[in-house]
Amino acid sequence: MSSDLVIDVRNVSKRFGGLTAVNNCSLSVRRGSITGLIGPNGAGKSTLFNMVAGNIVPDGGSVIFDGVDVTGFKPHELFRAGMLRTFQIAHEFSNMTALENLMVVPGDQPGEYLGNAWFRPGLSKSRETEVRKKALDVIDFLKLGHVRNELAGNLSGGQKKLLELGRTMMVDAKVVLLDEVAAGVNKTLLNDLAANIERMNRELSYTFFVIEHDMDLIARLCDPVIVMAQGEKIAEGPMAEIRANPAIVEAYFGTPVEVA
Amino acid sequence: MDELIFFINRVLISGTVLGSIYALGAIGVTLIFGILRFAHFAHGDMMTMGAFVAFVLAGLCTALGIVTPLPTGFVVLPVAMVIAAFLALGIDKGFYAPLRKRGAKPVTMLIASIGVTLMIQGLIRLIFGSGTRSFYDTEPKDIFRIDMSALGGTRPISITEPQVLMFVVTALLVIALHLFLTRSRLGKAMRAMADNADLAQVSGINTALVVRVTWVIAGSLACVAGVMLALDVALMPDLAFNIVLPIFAAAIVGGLGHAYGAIVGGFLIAFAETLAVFNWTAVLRPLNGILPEGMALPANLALVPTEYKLTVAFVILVVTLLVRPTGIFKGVST
Amino acid sequence: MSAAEAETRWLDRPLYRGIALFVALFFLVAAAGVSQGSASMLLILVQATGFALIALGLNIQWGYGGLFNFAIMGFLMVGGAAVTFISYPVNASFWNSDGPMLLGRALLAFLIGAALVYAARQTRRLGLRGFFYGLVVVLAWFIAYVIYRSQIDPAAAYIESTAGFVGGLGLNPVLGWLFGGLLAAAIAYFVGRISLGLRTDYLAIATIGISEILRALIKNMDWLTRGTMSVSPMPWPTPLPQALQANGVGIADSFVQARLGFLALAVALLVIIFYVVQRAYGGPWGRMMRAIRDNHIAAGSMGKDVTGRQLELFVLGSVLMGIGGAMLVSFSQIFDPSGYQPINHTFMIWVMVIVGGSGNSWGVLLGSLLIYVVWVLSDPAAQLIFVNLSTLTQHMGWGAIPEIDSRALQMRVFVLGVVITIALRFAPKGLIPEVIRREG
Amino acid sequence: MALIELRNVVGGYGGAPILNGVNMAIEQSDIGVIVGPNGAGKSTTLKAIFGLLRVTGGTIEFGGRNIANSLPDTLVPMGLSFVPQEKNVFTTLTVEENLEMGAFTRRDDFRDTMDWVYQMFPVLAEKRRQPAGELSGGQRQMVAMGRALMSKPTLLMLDEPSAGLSPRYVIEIFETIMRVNKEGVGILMVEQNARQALAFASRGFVLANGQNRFTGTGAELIADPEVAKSFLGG
Amino acid sequence: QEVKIGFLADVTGPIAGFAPGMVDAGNLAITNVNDQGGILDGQTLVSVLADSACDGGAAGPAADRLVNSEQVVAIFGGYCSGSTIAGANGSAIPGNVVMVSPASTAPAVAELADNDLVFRDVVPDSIQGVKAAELLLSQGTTEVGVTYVNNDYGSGLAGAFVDAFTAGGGTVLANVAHEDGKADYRPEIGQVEAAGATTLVIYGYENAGGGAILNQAIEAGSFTQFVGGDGMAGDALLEGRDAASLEGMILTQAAAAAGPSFDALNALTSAVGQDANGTYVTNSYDAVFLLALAIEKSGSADREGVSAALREVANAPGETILPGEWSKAKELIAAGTDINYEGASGTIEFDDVGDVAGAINYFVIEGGATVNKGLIQ
Ligand SMILES: Nc1ncnc2c1ncn2[C@@H]1O[C@H](COP(=O)(O)OP(=O)(O)OP(=O)(O)O)[C@@H](O)[C@H]1O
Ligand SMILES: Nc1ncnc2c1ncn2[C@@H]1O[C@H](COP(=O)(O)OP(=O)(O)OP(=O)(O)O)[C@@H](O)[C@H]1O
Ligand SMILES: [Mg+2]
Ligand SMILES: [Mg+2]
Repeated sequence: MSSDLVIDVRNVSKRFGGLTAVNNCSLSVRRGSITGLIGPNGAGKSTLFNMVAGNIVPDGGSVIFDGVDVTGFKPHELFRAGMLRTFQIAHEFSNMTALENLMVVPGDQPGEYLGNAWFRPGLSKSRETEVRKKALDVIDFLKLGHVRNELAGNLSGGQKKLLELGRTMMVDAKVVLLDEVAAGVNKTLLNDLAANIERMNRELSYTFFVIEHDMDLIARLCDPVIVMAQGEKIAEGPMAEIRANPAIVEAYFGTPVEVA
Repeated sequence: MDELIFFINRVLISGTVLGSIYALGAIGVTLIFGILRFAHFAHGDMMTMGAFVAFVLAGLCTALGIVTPLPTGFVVLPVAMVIAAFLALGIDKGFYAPLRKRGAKPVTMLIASIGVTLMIQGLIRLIFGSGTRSFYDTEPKDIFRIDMSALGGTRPISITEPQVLMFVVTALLVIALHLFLTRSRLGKAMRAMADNADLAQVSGINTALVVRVTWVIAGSLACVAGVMLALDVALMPDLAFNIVLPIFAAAIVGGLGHAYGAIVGGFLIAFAETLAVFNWTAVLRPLNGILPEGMALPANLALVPTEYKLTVAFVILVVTLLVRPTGIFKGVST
Repeated sequence: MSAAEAETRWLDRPLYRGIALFVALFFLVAAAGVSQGSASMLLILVQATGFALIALGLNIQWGYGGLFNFAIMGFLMVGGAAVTFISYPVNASFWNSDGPMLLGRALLAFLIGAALVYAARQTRRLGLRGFFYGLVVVLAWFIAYVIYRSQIDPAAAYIESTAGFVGGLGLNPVLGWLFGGLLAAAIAYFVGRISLGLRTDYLAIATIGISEILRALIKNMDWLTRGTMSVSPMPWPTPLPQALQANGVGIADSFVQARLGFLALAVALLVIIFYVVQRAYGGPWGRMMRAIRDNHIAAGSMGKDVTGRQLELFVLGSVLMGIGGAMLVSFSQIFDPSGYQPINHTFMIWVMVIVGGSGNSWGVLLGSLLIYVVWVLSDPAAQLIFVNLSTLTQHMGWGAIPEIDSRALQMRVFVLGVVITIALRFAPKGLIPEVIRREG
Repeated sequence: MALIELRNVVGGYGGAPILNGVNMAIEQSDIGVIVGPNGAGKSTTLKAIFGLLRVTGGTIEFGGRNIANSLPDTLVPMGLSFVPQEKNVFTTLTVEENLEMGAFTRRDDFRDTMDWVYQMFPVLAEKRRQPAGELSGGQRQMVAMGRALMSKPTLLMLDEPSAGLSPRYVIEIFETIMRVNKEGVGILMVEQNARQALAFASRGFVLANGQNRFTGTGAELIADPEVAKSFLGG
Repeated sequence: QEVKIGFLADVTGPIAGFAPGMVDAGNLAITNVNDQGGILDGQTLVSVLADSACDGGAAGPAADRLVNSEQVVAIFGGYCSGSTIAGANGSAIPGNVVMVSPASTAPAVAELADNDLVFRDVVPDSIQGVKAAELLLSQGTTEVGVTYVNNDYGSGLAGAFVDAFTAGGGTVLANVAHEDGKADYRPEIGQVEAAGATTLVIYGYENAGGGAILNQAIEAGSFTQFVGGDGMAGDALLEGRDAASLEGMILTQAAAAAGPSFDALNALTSAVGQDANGTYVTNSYDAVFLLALAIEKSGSADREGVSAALREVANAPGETILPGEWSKAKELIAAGTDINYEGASGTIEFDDVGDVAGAINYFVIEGGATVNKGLIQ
């Protein structure tokens, strides 16, 4: 309806065996926003992402993307429609180099079709040059230059996360879903990343939907923030408002660490 | 009544015999897969090898003039199992361990096990020739015919001695294995390693020991399966190689890595094979009395011709996998 | 760095290693040629070329796509049946009988059945769900099966009793090869649609099942394939030795010339296919396929149509298997469904690919030639080794090994097994492993 | 004498070395925290200690013995324990079986150790018969730590124990670590939640390019502006 | 100086179980020849073995090695029909080499465009099946169940039997195929039982599926009468089986598996510990001995002329030669006398396409022994 909402999740549910991971959950993401999604471990955040991005088909309810009901769409169809996601547990292409991991991302590469590969090599080649240049830029930005020829499977945990993030920079997407990209990433580098996310949001008008346990990052980037618990949305609002909610603080934030 | 007896003889007993064989083979396959993460193609030939070991031992016994109440091939089974376990350990040390050390992929291990299969087959034929042999050359096979006339049947239920032994042995082994895996420290370590080998190593579990135990169990189980099969049918060099595909099917239908899955899968495949070609007319014949004239049952009401027997097992397999992509018990995968 | 280390480094470079191994293979083949004569060597080469085609097909599926296809034997049989149908001489007694008409009716029944199943599946659109949907579909399958059987069984019986089997079309065998590829593609498409969702080992056993089903069908559809009775002689696309002899060529030369002709055709086909495949794999297409192989979930989320692409690979690979299977049947001039065994026609191809180096076409080429040559040479080799062994045991006073001639031959598989395990032990990733593309 | 001492450790995965001379020393009373940029070699350092990769140079002394290149099944009985970052529980085994696996190398009666672990993590006692795969992220982390403690280690190594945990669990985990430390177990851990971790660390190590860049107490490192800017995100 | 005969043998693969006996029988014939003065001018006759694996694809290289590398004068084999056909088409026919198959029973072998090069001394399936049907009908059996091994041998034999049996007024209650090498044949037996048959006709191999079926059928206890073809015959049939349960079993086999020829061979095989009753052992011996005679007759170790000579030494008229009578035959040939080899597997008279007609004997198991009942009339 309102073209204001780029993602509109309506009453989706997902059960795994006896466990209800997402329970009749509705939430939406405004176009152009950086929306945060927080909640305790096992709240169903990643499961929700999986349903939005087409990796899991919901048991019930629907997902509207950009005004179209995309429930049951395949991930690659959603990618083509402009949705891009990262994975909480890095899903790198482990037997390909870091550089190739990025080069493979852009859609519509003519060389990916046999007909072009055989009969129109020129077309493939010129596009290939562009893609490589872009990938090299991203690699440098992520400070992975020295490992660009290393197999992605051999990268460190954090480097894989960076690669995961790098993919989002390889294409122009309407919406980017980030699932805990900060976990395991060095804080100094994270500052640069956050700045880049803000820039992409501002200058390229990307919409971001961010799952994160790093409250500093959420506070810095996101407005609004949605809180999930036990498969349901329990609150939504600016970070300050969320922090002011004692129930959420108790259940989610706990109390600060006392130095022994 | 005769119809029921026929059903028992032809479906229940036959399916159980075949199911026991498949299950015994599939447990070994599934254990090796769970812990070493590769499809051990040579398992069938390890079964055959075990049977030949028992055959040699039985021959020795006969030569020494030892007479046993049970079939000699069965009596020597414990010794044969020990020997088979050592052979399995040797095969691992010679062929799989070096590959494992170099981090070979599962498919490489699979292909290596094909190499091992070929070698075992060659050696068995070199030593024993390619003809058929029988454990019952010197003693007759006991056949029990349970008279059913008391219940109004004209035919007996018939079952042979090795079949009875097979049921007993299968049941005992399954229980023993269950207790071992759930109660003993080493059994739990085996499950832990099947679950997460890296973490098992980090926990200080002696992974080499676990691997050895796996081979010992798999090798001796293969020996039991081979001997039981040979007692029931006959002993030949391609004894188990011919049924290695259904055995794998059983392990997979059950869900790789699950001992109980292997048992369920074994019986499922066996009964599928048996029932698919079962001629239903045999049990439905009494209906001929009720059915109107001209609507007599056709002479053959089997689902498919016997040429397609194995096909049915595989159709069941494919359909099961389409419904449950990692088998009935949610198996592991490489 | 010691000299030994430098040497291993040098050999570890895929290019040098590949060249060295191909040179070694060349010498092996040349040695075979010297010892066996050029006619035999050419025969071995033709068959090896056929196997190379098939192995390339598997490499596309496994090496590029990570698809655990164990249905190779099925596709080879399909190719063989196809070339039989296309190139075997026309069987007039079939075409002049009622057979074609009966078959037409069976085809109609098949189409009706297919329509029925299709319709049943559409009930989902009408809102039918769960148990009842399942019931309707199963029922439709059952009725379709009965309808089809009711037509095909009498047709088959009629054809078998009047004409034997349908015979062929008498066309050029090369057309038959292409038809073999096409038919394999069609079957692969359906097989792939059904089963590609399964994970590795589960896919493997499912495809084994499918290939056994294909074998059972082809072996028992006597009206179409003559079943266990086998069909021969299949014509060659190039002149047979007999034809050359009729033109005055001597017997020995006729073998060499005829086989050279066939070899030229086969190698030409192999070169074209090899080039075409390499070209696609070297570019973005190959990169995409490797990405899907490495992590299909991520690839899907990166916009790659995983199922579609896997199906593409599966079909493409199967085409090569169909062509290769057809070529081998043409060459040996006989289609004998009983001759197909999983160990020789599925697992052996796997051995070729894995020993050669999956993912690397050159490696697979090497592997298939090597394994095939070893397999053929294992016959005399096993006899040489074990007959001598028997003589030795005799001299040692242990007596000869009984039935030594046959038992020595049984050791062929042993020789092959030793070669496989040794090769893997020293090159677990294959003789010429896949090259990691480091660039920029 | 230090509980564990790394001197100029060099090692890698077969190619170029990843560690180019790492030095660190931990007492039994210490909580040591390793921080640094991604790919610096932090995880590699822990793996090197635990014998999971080849050490080609330097020494690793534990309890006075050089343990470089010893395998885990010899290190665990010596008192070393390791919690990897991911996949650190046996998902198909019950909680109790997970703990038993931690005690695999022990021949003595380990029931009191198990009680001690249950005391420390009361939730686990409740879920002792449940497969570990059904637990939430935080609970799994506790199982993992409990498993590692079952061998009664003198040194517990943890790789990013707080990664992916919600803030509440981060606090819980850190508190647990402190508690464990008070029971007399030396701690060496890698953390990207660096500020929080360094806050209670008695030893801090900043690693970059496989070498030590800074070493000090946790408080010293936090206070160092250079460290804060380059490694702790300002 | 050596004269080579190629053995195109399916030593590996599906018939590995009985191929060795056939190879040994062939080698026995060669030994007999060499022991009695050798071939031609005292040259040694040698065999060259090649494995055709019962697969057309594998038979190609094997046959070619014999024809083009080893330069054999003639070929004994192949055993499986597929191997024979592939070997003939690929190498033997273009190479002008005579082949004598001891076991390929498929009709397709007769249809080869073979320049009169491909022979077989095994009776085609059709005759044996028809004779067996006539025998059973004449004994008053009108209802039978049949199971056959699903290959060219089994299906050909069963097909001929069923056609003849039905044509003669009998009823085939069940006709069930079986595959060799299975662990369990009870379902197949069950199908026959279910149809109500008490006579079971088994067309398979004793040392493969056929034997297993026989065992399990005995265990089932619902058959009163067994019938088998030549694949079931042999001493092994009674070994390890309770003879009482086989009492009355009928076996058919090409004549003369008795009489002077068979006795002559039996004496030869017993001397070296072989079994003359093994599957196709007689045919194999005959084939090799005939080839040797033909080479001797043609007068040179040349491929040309072997085919014509083969007919002359095999077919009547002529002085009778029994298995093993090499020196006698050699003298007669040298003297220019026409000879006629009487095979242990039967009277070998090659017809136009190189087949033998052959009469069929039958045997009955009586009191724990196989009793020859002579020709089926
Ligand atoms: N594939 C699956 N099979 C079974 N259970 C699952 C599966 N995926 C998730 N779950 C369960 O569903 C629940 C929600 O999981 P989810 O990953 O969505 O949580 P989350 O909110 O992302 O938590 P975290 O912050 O720890 O990542 C958890 O209890 C989890 O164990
Ligand atoms: N198995 C491996 N093979 C080859 N190189 C590896 C392997 N594992 C890690 N590396 C390399 O070693 C370097 C250090 O990795 P390590 O995992 O120790 O980093 P880290 O400091 O733990 O980083 P992070 O904070 O991202 O986890 C990285 O550059 C990585 O590419
Ligand atoms: Mg999550
Ligand atoms: Mg790390």
